[in-house]
Amino acid sequence: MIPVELYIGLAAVIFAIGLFGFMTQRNGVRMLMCVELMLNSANINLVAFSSYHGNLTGQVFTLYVIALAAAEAAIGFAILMSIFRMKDMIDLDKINVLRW
Amino acid sequence: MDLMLFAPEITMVVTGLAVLLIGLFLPVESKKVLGYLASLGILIALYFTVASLGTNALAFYDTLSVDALSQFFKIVFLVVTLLFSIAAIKYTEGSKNTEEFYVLAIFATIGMMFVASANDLMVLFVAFELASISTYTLSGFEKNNPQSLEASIKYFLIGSLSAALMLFGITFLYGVTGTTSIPGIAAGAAALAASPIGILAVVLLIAGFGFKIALVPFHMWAPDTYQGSPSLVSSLLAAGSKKMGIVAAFKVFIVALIALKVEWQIAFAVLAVITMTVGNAAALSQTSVKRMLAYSSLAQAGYITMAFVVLTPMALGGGILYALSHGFMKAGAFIVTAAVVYMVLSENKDAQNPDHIDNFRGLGRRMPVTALSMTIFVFALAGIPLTAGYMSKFVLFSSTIQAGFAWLAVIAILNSALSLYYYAKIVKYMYFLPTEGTKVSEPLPYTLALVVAVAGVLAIGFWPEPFIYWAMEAAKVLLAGGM
Amino acid sequence: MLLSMIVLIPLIFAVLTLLTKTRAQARALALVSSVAVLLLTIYTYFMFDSTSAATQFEEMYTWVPSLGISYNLGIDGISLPLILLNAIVIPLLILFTWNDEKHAPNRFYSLILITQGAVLGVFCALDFFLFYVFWELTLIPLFFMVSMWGGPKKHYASIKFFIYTHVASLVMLLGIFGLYFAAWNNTGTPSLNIPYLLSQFQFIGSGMTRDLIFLALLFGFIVKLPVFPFHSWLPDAYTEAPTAGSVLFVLLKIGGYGIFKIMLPLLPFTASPNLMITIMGALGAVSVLYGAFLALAQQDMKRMVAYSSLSHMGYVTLGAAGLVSLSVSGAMFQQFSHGLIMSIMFMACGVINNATGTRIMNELGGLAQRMPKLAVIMVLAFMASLGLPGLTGFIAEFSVLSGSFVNLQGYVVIALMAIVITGAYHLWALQRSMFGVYKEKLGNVVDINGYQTFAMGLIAILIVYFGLNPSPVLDMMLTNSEYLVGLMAGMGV
Amino acid sequence: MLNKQFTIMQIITSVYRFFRPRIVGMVIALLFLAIVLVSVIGTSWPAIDQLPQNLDDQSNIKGIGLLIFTEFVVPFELLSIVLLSAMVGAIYIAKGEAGR
Amino acid sequence: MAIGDYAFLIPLLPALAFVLTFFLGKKLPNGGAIIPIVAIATSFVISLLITLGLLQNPEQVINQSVSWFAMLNLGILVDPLAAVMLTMVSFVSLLIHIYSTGYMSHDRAQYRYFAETSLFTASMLSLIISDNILQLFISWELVGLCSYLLIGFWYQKPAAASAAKKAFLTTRIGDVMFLAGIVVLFADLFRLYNGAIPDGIFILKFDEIFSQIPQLAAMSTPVLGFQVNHLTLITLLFFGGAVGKSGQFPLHVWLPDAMEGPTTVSALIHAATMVTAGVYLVARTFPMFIAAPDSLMVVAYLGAFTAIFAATMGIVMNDLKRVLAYSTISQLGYMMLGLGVGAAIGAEAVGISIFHLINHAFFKALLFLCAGSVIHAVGTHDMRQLGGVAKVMPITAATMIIAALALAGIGIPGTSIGFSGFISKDAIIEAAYLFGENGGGWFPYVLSIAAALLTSIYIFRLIFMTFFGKPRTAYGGHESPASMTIPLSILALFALAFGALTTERFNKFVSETFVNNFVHMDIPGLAELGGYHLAAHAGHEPLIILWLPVIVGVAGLLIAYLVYGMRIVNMDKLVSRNNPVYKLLYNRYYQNAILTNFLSIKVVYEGLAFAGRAVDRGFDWIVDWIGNISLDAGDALRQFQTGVVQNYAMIVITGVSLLVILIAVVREVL
Repeated sequence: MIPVELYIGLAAVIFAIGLFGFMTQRNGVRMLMCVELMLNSANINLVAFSSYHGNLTGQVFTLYVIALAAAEAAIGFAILMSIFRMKDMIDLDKINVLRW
Repeated sequence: MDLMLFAPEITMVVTGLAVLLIGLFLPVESKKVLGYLASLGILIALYFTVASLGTNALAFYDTLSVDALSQFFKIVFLVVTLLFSIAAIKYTEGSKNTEEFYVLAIFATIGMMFVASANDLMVLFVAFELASISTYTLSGFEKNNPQSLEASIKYFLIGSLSAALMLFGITFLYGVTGTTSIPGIAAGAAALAASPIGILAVVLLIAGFGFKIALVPFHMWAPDTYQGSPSLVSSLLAAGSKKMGIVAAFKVFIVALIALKVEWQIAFAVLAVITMTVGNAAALSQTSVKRMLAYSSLAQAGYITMAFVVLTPMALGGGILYALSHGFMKAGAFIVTAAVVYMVLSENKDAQNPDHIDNFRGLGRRMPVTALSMTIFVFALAGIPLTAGYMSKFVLFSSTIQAGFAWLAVIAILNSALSLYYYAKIVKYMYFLPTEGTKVSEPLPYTLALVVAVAGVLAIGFWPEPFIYWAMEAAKVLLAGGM
Repeated sequence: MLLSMIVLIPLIFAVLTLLTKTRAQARALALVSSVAVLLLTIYTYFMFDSTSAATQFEEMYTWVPSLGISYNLGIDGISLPLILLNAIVIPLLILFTWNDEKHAPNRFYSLILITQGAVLGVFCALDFFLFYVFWELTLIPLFFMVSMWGGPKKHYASIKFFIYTHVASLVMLLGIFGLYFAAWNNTGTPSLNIPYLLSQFQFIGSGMTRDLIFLALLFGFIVKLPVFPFHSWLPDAYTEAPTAGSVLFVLLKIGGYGIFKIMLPLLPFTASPNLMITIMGALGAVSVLYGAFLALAQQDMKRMVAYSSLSHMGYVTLGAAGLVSLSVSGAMFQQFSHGLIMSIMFMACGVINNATGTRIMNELGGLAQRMPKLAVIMVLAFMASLGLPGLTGFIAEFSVLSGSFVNLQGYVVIALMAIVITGAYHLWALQRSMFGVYKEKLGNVVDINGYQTFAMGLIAILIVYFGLNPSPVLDMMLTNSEYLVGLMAGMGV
Repeated sequence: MLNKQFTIMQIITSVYRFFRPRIVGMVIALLFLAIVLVSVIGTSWPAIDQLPQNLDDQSNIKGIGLLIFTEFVVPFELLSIVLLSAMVGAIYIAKGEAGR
Repeated sequence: MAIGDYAFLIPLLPALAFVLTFFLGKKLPNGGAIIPIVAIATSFVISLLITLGLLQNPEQVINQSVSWFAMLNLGILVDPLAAVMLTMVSFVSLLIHIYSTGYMSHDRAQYRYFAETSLFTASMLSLIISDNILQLFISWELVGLCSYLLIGFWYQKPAAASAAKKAFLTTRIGDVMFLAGIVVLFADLFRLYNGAIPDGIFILKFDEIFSQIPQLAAMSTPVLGFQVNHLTLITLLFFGGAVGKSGQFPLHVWLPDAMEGPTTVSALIHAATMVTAGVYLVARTFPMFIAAPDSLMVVAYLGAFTAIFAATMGIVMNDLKRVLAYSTISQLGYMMLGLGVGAAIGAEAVGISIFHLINHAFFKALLFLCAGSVIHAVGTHDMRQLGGVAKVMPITAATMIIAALALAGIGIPGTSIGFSGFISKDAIIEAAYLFGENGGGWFPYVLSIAAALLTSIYIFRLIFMTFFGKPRTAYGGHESPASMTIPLSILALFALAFGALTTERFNKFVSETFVNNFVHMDIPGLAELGGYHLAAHAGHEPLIILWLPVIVGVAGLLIAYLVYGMRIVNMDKLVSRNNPVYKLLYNRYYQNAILTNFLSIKVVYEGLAFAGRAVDRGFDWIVDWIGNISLDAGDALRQFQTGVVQNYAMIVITGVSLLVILIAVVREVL
């Protein structure tokens, strides 16, 4: 069987990619995608562990996380839409009125 | 299983749905009713919660627990929401979207309440997200105000990131112990303690909770969001959802991960010191009152975090009491800024930065009740005696000394002294600096909310005995499971 | 109930005063309150047994049993004279300001009353919680007082005072916590009762802990006192405060009270009592000299008086460290005497400032010709302040010096050197402001009005009276200091 | 040869151009990845020594369904509120009534 | 002895008079002068009766004490020493008050003058009558206060205000030493009782102190490497106080400046009474001095030095009152010398010294009052503008000449014939000879003879320049009113005859002070403790020794006559700024420059006080710096908050990473 470490490693790499994107992308939508990436890397973890432990808790959790991610995405896109309506762009590094 | 155990939650859900549905059919001018309705519902829920203090039960396949801890924090959340909801009667006056405002706040509160009751990480995570997702929208509620939207998107993005981090951490806990139940994890935590993944999991969870608590360095969103959001939402965030992070952290670390005590104590010690220092130092020269309060709220979070380091019943009791006090004080302070913002905007619709400290000039003359309440809140935050803030600091700091962490107490106390500077600055502006403004009639809902908050602050300050008792009971719940 | 009334009447009347609309109502209410307190205090004084060092008129109600907090009031020979001082001067202060044209008179008098209540509360409190509550409560009205009616640098001065002394209070609070928990750990029951905790101090195991607790408490007290080198807040706060505020500062005798009430009973049980005595004695003696030199260097009369206050306060710590009943009671008496003397001095500075628009001494001159009544009272006050025998200041200084010399020769020599300097700046100030040729550019100044004459004159008479016959207050101080010194003797210190 | 080298240079250059503003993010993401991987490798994970008992019925739908409606019913119910909340919120924010 | 029961009234009556005059005097004629006059007259009568009583029965010392506070008391003690002083002070004071009704009649603030002088009289009487050192000190300070107030009586004059301050401060240096002496004494006595003082024992009472002298003499402490005997320390500190009050070198500088006050004040305070308080203090505590090694030597040497030092300056002064002021300093030096020679003659020293004190009070008060009379009439102090005043003011001139003869000490040795100054000063000089003979050194004797010569010169210089010759400026003038001349005449009578009439009786009477029912001191025994060798009784001096003072006195008279009366020498050459000796003397040895301008202003004020201010700024700066650094740190921290959400994410992730590393590291370390 494939050792669980490989799944976790995969998840970690995906998570790191998500992080990298999150930290470097300017576009709000891309950042949202990166968030999805991170959440899904966690899902990989959950499913892998679920399988290795032989209980289904992780899979249930995964389902919930998917639903939550959807809800989150909906909110995120809504906010981005509002911003876009107001500023005609969604480059988040230019939205920095609030600082210091 | 006794459903009455969840009477508060059920009441809240019913209230939320009722507000949503009734709101659809009401004309704009009579939407005020929703505020009364919501406040009534919250009050009933509060009654149920208080009435159920002292019960101890597990429910729903042991995924929820009702005990002193959960009930105490539910009281905190409900009180804050109550203040919020009373004040919001004025804020939403004439708005078409009153029902959204209320329902989101009520849902957020439901999320917080479930976090307080959670006995399973899955419940905890979902409830956490419920509270977050509801407040993301709330914080961007003034959708034509760029600041509000900016606050919202920052809050949302960092919130999502933190959720991901937290979830990542939870997966490791699940991976090692094979369960998401808090007692189950506690049982299997020995394996965690033995492996480096335990540290990672702890830190990821701290990051996740620390986002809500606004611990440095996971606090970056907080000043921006508190400043940009509508003041009332800031009050909910600072006073309510921050406590959700605290109670979640209490449960996860002290109950589930007591085996990794050393690891998270180190982390919390460092974070507490950094947080209170950064919070106070950065607050010193702020000119936006909301931002100042945000930083002050950081500092307060730092004090509460000391409870994790000290970890004696009294310290935890102090931390829990502090959570309640802070709820009153911070909610009150933000409601004051809401009232000031209202005042400024009603004079000049296009005013920039309505919460600028210059707008507090002469507030003592312009809005005497508001100014007096603010004085009490900031003095309470600074820890002047006979206020809730002092009482909580008294218990918390003194227990820190008792446990031998004198250095921590010294840092906290020096910080507390430092904070007096900016608190005093607000008072100075309100009472000593001249203004051209004239006396303004203070909106009744704000005043009512302020009076309730002041009453709470003074009640804890003057008659802390029952509060201390229940805070201690709550602390015992935590330690009974773990130690 | 007597003490509760003494403490609560000013606080209740403060609220009532705040609600008044006119200056006449405000001052009348304030006067009623302060006179009521005075009458109650006088009654208390005559009911008081000055031959006993025990706590009298004790009141006790539990408050927060889980933390051992109770509402516990009581007085002894250390606190009663200070209560008396406060009760006497406040009504006179209100009379003194009777015709002042200050804005927001309701707040002004309300703040005076709050300060009075808080200070009296500190003197009466027998519970550390209550003690600290009142202790902190003194800060707020004074902060407001300075910021609202202060001089040109009022914001700087008020914030500095507020934060500086607040830090000290917090350090003191740390000490209280230490004491509280050490006793709690030893006996298993929490209590914040002051006498109880003082008696438990000796059972704390670690000498290091005892020393740290002692130093933390001491720091809180000597900053409030204040004593060199923790006095930086004093000149600014005293100088920038309005006259009434300065007088309230002067009546803020809580730092010295803490030293007698709390420090001295703990002193013999510290791990290194001699070190503590050295610290207190040295700080006291240096303060005396340092304050005197600084006062000599001042141009602003009020600032000079402020530094002279620092100099006088040095005697308090020096006398306390002297550990002879005469020196300890002398130090207590110094607090009493200093309160009376400095009240007049600050009132005089206020009058001069109002009349001439300046306090810079070189710009004044010959005021005695235009203000003969003020001149007489001022000369008396200055003489009392420089320690002229027959007035209260001398009794205190002589007792402190001669008593302390038994144990602390070197420090007394330092303090003695200051006496000449003390004389110099007082007389020089008098010469520059009151005597000499009247400077016409000061305009047409008028002498003090009837209320002011009464207020200042009565205090002046008290200075003479207690200077000739100190026994009415000194006897109870002696009783208590003998008791305190007895504690030391028991420990062989 | 020359052409090929040029291409490599081009690639390297374009990679550098891409990453230059992202170097900090890269470093941080890699640091995080390294930490996760080190932690994962240093941990002894549960190893499965046998395959699932019931090879015929690999379906977990039933199990998940059971769990959702028994043990994890509370999160499920909460999720309904989350979705409702997200719906309300997203619609409110995205609705363009006031416009610009 | 019924009259003794009223002794407490002696200081109390003038004190009451002070209160009454101060508050009511403004409304009464003559500034209410009648009140203090009656009060002081009563005090004088009581004092006189008590003195007479004591003369009958020296054992019956009056002593009444009440507890004051702690182990201290207030009380009265009238023994022979106190009795004669009381009588003298109340008498002189009475006369001067009467004289003042005339002298001050034009002053608006008369009531203040009379209030202050009666307060002064009360304090002075209280000083004398004290039965404990603390009360003495209190009165001591109070007389200082009155002196301050009276010198600054014309406070509108900057010079007066300044002189008042200077007088107070200079004497205060001495007072601090006195206070230090009391403090040391108290501490020593306290230790002797081991801190447990029985009820009813008043620790600072004279009999208590005296009874502990042997124990005190046994105590010593190393100070700066020297083993200092406590008794010596205490007595020298006391003497320091006396130096300040009695204008001994180097604290005499205030006395000439004190002449800025009204002349009557100078007569009362700065000639007859207050300045002698120092002498009285040493006399009062004489048993301690004589038991203290070296103390009396210091007293004798300093007294002798002061006598000549002041006399040299007296010669060159042109101001009438300043000459008298220096003369006072010089005579006070004699009195101190008289006490100091107690090292050789024991308790008798008190007798001769106090005798001189009393005589000096009479003739010096007389000199001042005469000078006042002249000033009052002609309106100037400067002798260079006067001359021939005797013609317009015969009574004043006559009385003043009597006083001058008394001061110069003219008389016939070996008999009781002579002016009062002769009788007492001669005795002191003789004692100084004995002092030298008994190993005390000849220095005091030589100086005292030289000073006698100078005394004679400067006083007759004054007489000749003022009263004889031709008027040098046109001054109006007239004889003073009776209220002034009558006191002059009475004082002149005393200056003429008091010494001669009482000499034998007086010395014996006063010397008995230390042997009676109050204290019974064994003076020779104490002298052993102090290491002094008492001489056998006086009277065996060579004839030349007896005659020498008179010879130099007459010589002085002749020189003054030749120089200033006959003008046979042109003084203009000598009296010029080019003559270094004259310059030195005229500038009073530059003491003003050294002590006031340099020491007080430059060193203490500009140096130390301003240095202190700089230090204080430093403390302030530290406090402010802590505040500013916090604000700056806050500002710096705020820079992290860039407002860009991606950066926030970076910080979060960095925080997570670092926290993991930190925990791992710390856990390894622990």
